[in-house]
Amino acid sequence: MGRYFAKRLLSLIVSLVIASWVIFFVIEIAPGDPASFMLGINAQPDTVAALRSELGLDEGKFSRYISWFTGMLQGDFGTSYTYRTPVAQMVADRLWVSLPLAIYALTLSTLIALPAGIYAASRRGKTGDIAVMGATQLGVAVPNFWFAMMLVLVFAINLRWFSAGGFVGWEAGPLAALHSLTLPAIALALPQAAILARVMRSALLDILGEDFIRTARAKGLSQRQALWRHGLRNALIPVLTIIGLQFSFLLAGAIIIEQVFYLPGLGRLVFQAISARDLIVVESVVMLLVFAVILVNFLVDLTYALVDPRLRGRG
Amino acid sequence: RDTVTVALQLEPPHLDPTSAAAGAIDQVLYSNVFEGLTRFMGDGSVVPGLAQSWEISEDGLSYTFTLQDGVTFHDGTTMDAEDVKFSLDRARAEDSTNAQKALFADIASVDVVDPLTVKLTLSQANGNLLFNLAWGDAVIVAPETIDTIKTAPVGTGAFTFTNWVQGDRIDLARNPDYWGEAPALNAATFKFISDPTAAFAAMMAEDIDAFSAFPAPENLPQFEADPRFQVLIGSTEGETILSINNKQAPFDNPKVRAAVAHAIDRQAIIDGAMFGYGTPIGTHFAPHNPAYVDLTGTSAHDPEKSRALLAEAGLADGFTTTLHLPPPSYARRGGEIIATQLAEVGITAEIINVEWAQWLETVFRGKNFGLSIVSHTEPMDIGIYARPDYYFQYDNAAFQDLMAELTGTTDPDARTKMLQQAQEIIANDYVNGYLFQLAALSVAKADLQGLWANAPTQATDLTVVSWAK
Amino acid sequence: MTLLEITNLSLSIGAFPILRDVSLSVDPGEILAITGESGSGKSLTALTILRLLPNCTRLSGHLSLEGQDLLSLSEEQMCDLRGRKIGMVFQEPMTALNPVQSIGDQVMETLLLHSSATKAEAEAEARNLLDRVGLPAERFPLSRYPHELSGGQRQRVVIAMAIAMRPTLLIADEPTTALDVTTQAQILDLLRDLVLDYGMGMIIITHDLAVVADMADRIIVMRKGEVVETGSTAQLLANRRHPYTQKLFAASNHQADLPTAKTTDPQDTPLLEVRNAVRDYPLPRKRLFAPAEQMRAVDHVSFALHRGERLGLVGESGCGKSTLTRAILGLEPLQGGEILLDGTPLSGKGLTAEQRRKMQVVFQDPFGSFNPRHRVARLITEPFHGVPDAPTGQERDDRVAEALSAVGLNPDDAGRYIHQFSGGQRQRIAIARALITRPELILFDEAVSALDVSVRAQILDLLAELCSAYGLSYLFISHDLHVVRSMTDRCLVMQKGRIVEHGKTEDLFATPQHPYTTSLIAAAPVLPDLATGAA
Amino acid sequence: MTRSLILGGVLSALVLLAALLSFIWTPYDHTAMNIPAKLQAPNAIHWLGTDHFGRDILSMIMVGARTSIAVALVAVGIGMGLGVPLGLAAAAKRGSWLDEGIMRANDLVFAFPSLVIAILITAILGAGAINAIIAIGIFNIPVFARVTRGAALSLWQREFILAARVAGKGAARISAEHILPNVANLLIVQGTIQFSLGILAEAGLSYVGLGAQPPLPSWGRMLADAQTMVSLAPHMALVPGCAIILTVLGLNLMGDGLRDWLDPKLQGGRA
Ligand SMILES: Nc1ncnc2c1ncn2[C@@H]1O[C@H](COP(=O)(O)OP(=O)(O)OP(=O)(O)O)[C@@H](O)[C@H]1O
Ligand SMILES: Nc1ncnc2c1ncn2[C@@H]1O[C@H](COP(=O)(O)OP(=O)(O)OP(=O)(O)O)[C@@H](O)[C@H]1O
Ligand SMILES: [Mg+2]
Ligand SMILES: [Mg+2]
Repeated sequence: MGRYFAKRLLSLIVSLVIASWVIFFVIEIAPGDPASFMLGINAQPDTVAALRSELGLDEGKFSRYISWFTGMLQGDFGTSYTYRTPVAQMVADRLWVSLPLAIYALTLSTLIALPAGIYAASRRGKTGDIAVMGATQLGVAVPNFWFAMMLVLVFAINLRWFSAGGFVGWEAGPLAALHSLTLPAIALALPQAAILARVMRSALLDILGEDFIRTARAKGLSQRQALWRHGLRNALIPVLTIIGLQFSFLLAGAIIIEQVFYLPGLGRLVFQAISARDLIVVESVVMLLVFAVILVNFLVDLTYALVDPRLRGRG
Repeated sequence: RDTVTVALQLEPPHLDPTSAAAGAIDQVLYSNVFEGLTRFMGDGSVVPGLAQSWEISEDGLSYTFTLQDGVTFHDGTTMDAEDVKFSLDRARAEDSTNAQKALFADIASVDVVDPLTVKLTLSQANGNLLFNLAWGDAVIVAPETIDTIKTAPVGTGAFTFTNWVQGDRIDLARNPDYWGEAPALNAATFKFISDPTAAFAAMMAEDIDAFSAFPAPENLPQFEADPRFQVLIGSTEGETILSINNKQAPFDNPKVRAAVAHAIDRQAIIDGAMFGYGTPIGTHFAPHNPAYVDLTGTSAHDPEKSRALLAEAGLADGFTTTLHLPPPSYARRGGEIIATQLAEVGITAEIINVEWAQWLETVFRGKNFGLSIVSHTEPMDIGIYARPDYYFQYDNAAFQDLMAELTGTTDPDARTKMLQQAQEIIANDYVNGYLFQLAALSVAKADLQGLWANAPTQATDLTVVSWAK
Repeated sequence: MTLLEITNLSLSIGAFPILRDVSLSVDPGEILAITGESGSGKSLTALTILRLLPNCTRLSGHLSLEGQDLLSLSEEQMCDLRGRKIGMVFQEPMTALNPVQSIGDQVMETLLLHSSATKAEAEAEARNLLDRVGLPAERFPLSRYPHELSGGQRQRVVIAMAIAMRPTLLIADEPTTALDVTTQAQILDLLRDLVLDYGMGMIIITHDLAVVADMADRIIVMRKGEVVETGSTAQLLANRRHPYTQKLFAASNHQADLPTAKTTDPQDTPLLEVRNAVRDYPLPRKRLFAPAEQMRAVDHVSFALHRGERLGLVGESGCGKSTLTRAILGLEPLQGGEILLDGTPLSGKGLTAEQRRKMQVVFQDPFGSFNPRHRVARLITEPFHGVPDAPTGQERDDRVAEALSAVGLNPDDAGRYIHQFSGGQRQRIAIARALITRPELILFDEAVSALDVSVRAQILDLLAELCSAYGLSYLFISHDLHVVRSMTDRCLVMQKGRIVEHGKTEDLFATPQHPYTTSLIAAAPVLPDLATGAA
Repeated sequence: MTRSLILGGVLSALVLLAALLSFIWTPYDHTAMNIPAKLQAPNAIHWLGTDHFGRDILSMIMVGARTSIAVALVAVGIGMGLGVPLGLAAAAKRGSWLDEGIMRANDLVFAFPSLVIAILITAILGAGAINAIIAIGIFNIPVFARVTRGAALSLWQREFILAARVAGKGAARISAEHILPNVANLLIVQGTIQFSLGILAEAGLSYVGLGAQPPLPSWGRMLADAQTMVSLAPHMALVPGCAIILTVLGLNLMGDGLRDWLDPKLQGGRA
């Protein structure tokens, strides 16, 4: 276990360093300049130059990389060019929206998908299975932004059960906050749930074909008991993998949904920062997202070991 | 009710109107939080602001402003001549990052006469000075709080800044110590909704009370038909033009530019891109300005003529060029229409959609483009045609002389004449394709009063906004 | 009263009839063996008793346990019966246990399911059971997981689960096929003892007639879903009335008619010589920067194989036989020693084309050793790859036809795909592939282990024929002592990577010197000499 | 043939047919604007209505199918073209630094938020169909590399590979001759799935304005154009939305069906 952990940790660190290189130098070659963006089309060249030096943009790329990277190691992500506030604080603010949204969506999708997948697996080939699988095929095929548009049309504009978007903030109380995240969470969750349900079902079916299920049945367990006691936990590994992937996706990939619901989340921050060429924000946030993904994968790997004793013994 | 939630499409990057291209910042703060010596009114006129009155010397080289008495900044400190001097000197300093530094180019010095009197000495007469000082980039800021202005702005306006949830909203509250007439609203929230669909949905769901500069004109008929809402249609200072790279072949040939101009059907663009909102223009000048001349006839839609002109220019088989389109929908939609219209006369315009940063880099700074569509929203900006290095690279000595003369002229009639002459020169030179004046389109709850219909500058003046009983 | 009574049981899956009029009975304390070739319906008979059949089956006949009609019971009643009245042990111990549950939990589950025992009681009982099947507490705490046990140990856990409720009937479906001979002997002993102790009835399903003869009170022989013969062990062994039974026994006891070996001059250069071969596998590091430890799979092995000689290599699973084969084939580097083929050492970079032509191999798995996407002609000409004077065109076709004929297949089979052949035919094709370059030496790595007895007998005969026709030399690797004995002149015994004994096959089997060899021979079940009873 | 294979095949074939037909015939010129006739609901003249420029939506959908298919196909091609050899190489050199390197690089690519990277790519290279292809293609590489490696690893354990090695064949040759044909089925299945994901991704990118540029019609951009007009002209959103859904649905059903059909293990397992 210790060795497994250490090895994973090492590869995690190497990945992060390489990622920081890729991110920094890829982003730096994007044409466009934050200073001229901020000053608009009537600005005079000397004004732009003055702003560039004020922002520290006239330093060399390499020295900026070094100061960015070393800063990050100390938890300092730099100061946004356009917003002039510390990136760390901006990210923290946005995380208060993105993280709950991701968790909310993931919870929804898990709550929908696992029972649906288990139900379909237990009724393999019967009407219930076909219906659930048909629904998931549709769920996978629907683009989530389109789905979001339809949700807004129906539930916000016509029925007015939810507001069309925006985030009331946690200071308005957790219920109100969750209420304002509900439509986006649903828009995000349903396509994910469709995928997860399919994975759940096929993982379970794979397991149900295993010899040890037959052993369990020979002990006197009913089909259902065998599924719950012996099938589920074994089917959990592929399901956990997908949940991990989906969580990382939800954290960063909600850009379009954040746009549709004008939520002040991380995705939109990156989007805005890219168009404003607020490079340091882009770099730091992308780095953070990569870190989050790698970390989530790392944690998922560790949970594997919890689920599967075969992985505990390694090393 | 005494609070209002107004939505805007763009969120300000920071809150210092004097050190960035200020559009989005002014939308929130102009006249609400920050004020200048003079200010714009909703109809575009310039009236006294923090300066109660002024005197202009005979030669037009010195302006003496008398400041309002008893004005305090939101932090409690008084606003006096020192602050004015500080603000203007800061804006015009060598290392200033004021986006409109040119506004102050003619100011030679700013002197404090007494706490309530400040004197501006000009290096050359400038008939635009009072107008220039009304811009958001010329507002008076407090020296004590200048270091935190970007996140916690302190001004003299009727509202104080209270909170900014980045990516979401900015909250303002009534300034109890306001020197002028107290506003009707107790508090106001600006919400930022960049997505046009979201804008429509938010308005329809009544999440917001008003949307200033509504981004989707196609939805306005629905609001108009809905008794819950009112639609405010006014004019802006935004001349939307098909800018042409005058130095790039074949556009260096006036005939080709004329051909482009004649290929364009303005009404189709206004109908197709703006759903009918917008006034056709034939030159780079706002139609609501008294000095405006309607020159649309000079470049009337005439594909036959266009083809003939191309043939004369030796391009009977047409040619290929690029059409760089920045993000706003007037550009993206207008561009698609223009590309089809140009195709009809044999010009192939390859559409390249760009972000603003890219646009600034390639089109504006790099001048690496054939055609582009952009709305020039700065008020009274015909002067850009006198800058040969400006991105469309129009270089006409006669026009440049005319502009120099205009700057030194203060007589209104003479100025009008010159402005009209200037409009004609550029229209006849077909410097750019002149499309339409961008309409100011706002949507509000039916019982919300006092919002500006026009947008002489980008501002959402809440000082006179109130709810009907 | 009989414990289990099956009369006229017929079963079909979909449109295919699987079992036809099967009748059998088991008495308490009796061991009934069901035998027959692969696919004869042995397992499905067992699953029918448990009513754990796949979907879409149609069942008719009568099936009763202790007088109770099993076919009329509801699924719930069956669940109650399974595990309590009927225990079952399956063939594959590696997969029969839930990998994510501790063995204790899995044994306890049967107890908790069928009795009102508390958790503590169940735990104590599970402990007892594991002790009983030979998994003592000090080495096998209840908290162990299946992956921490060997195959034989896992099979013991499965048995503990099956006998937890002292069922009246225990069904064991090929309980030892996947195990080593020595382990097999232990497990069979255990089962026999349990039946004695608890007075259970037991059905043991196996295709190994030696096991049958050794264990059973009564025997049932099945073929194609039908019972062809039944009787008490002694009687059936003696009479063997049904021709199929006779064939089966003959095949099991088959002695291939191996031509006597040419006497070889030990002074000649051996065809194959292995000198002090060592093969280490790096073990995963224990700590991040600890030096990698080595697992020595082949430990200073030396032997020589002369032209015309047939050498055997026996040893338990995992002792390094396949590793040695791969090293001889140049597929794996050696960490020490050298291997010479016809006097020339193998280089580290694999064999030369000439060396490959001289030496060919036949692997164990008749299903896995062919690319399913190629036709037979392409499959068996693969060894020509890189051979400089490889025949082409018509000559190549002729060689293919010749090789196929040599192994008893039709030359037309060259155009077919591998899935169109049975296991035995596939193994013939594998031999054809080995023969096509007219090699001087063939390595057989468990080449007949996966085959049914009768098919195996045919293949062994084929090898014997080929020996007389081509004067083959080969290295015959197997864990099946009986086969090695009948197919080789000389024999090596391997244990944990070392050669512990070698000698003339007959001598070695008659008077084993090394204790390991002795235990191997002792553990191997043997068919009693049937010659006397042959009708 | 399973039901889903037939249904999926029919749906996919319809889309393909529409795309092919658009090369020789569309009801109208898909670029022809007729602004007075804008936002017409489906009617006898314009079967699927017109858009905000008065263009015929049916024609745009047909030509848009071309764009979607081309973008997704080339992106999958990139993913396969690079991912499969990488996966084969990693499996052939299992446990080596090459394997380790390829797999870590894969993980790294997976770790990057794909949409953000797509946006960055277009920020660097400019928006357009080609760059959308690159953005989608890049993220297809690790998918194929991983699938190929996984399947190839288990094949390398098979005895027929051992037999080929005994015949003296090198890793490259074995990979090409024995491994690749045996993973082909899996790759075809994965290919259909990635293809459908590619269509979704293209739609998403075009929706945010980063995909195909006008005048090339694209379903995603049609949706983007429609977004402010949903309540005004719902058909503008419904038609491309349904086109996307049906295409993706068709491809997924086909992928599922193919998997069942090609995988002998599951054959007959269907009730
Ligand atoms: N689930 C199933 N569906 C269809 N046919 C099956 C199924 N299981 C077994 N069969 C068929 O039933 C026949 C008998 O199978 P069974 O497993 O009982 O054979 P067996 O005697 O146990 O063979 P072996 O010694 O190989 O285990 C075989 O022909 C087999 O192909
Ligand atoms: N690639 C490998 N890496 C590490 N260890 C290995 C590898 N291949 C085999 N071993 C180990 O080497 C030992 C000998 O394996 P080998 O396959 O030669 O046994 P065998 O005698 O052929 O057994 P069987 O009868 O089961 O085929 C075993 O302990 C096995 O676990
Ligand atoms: Mg069986
Ligand atoms: Mg072996």
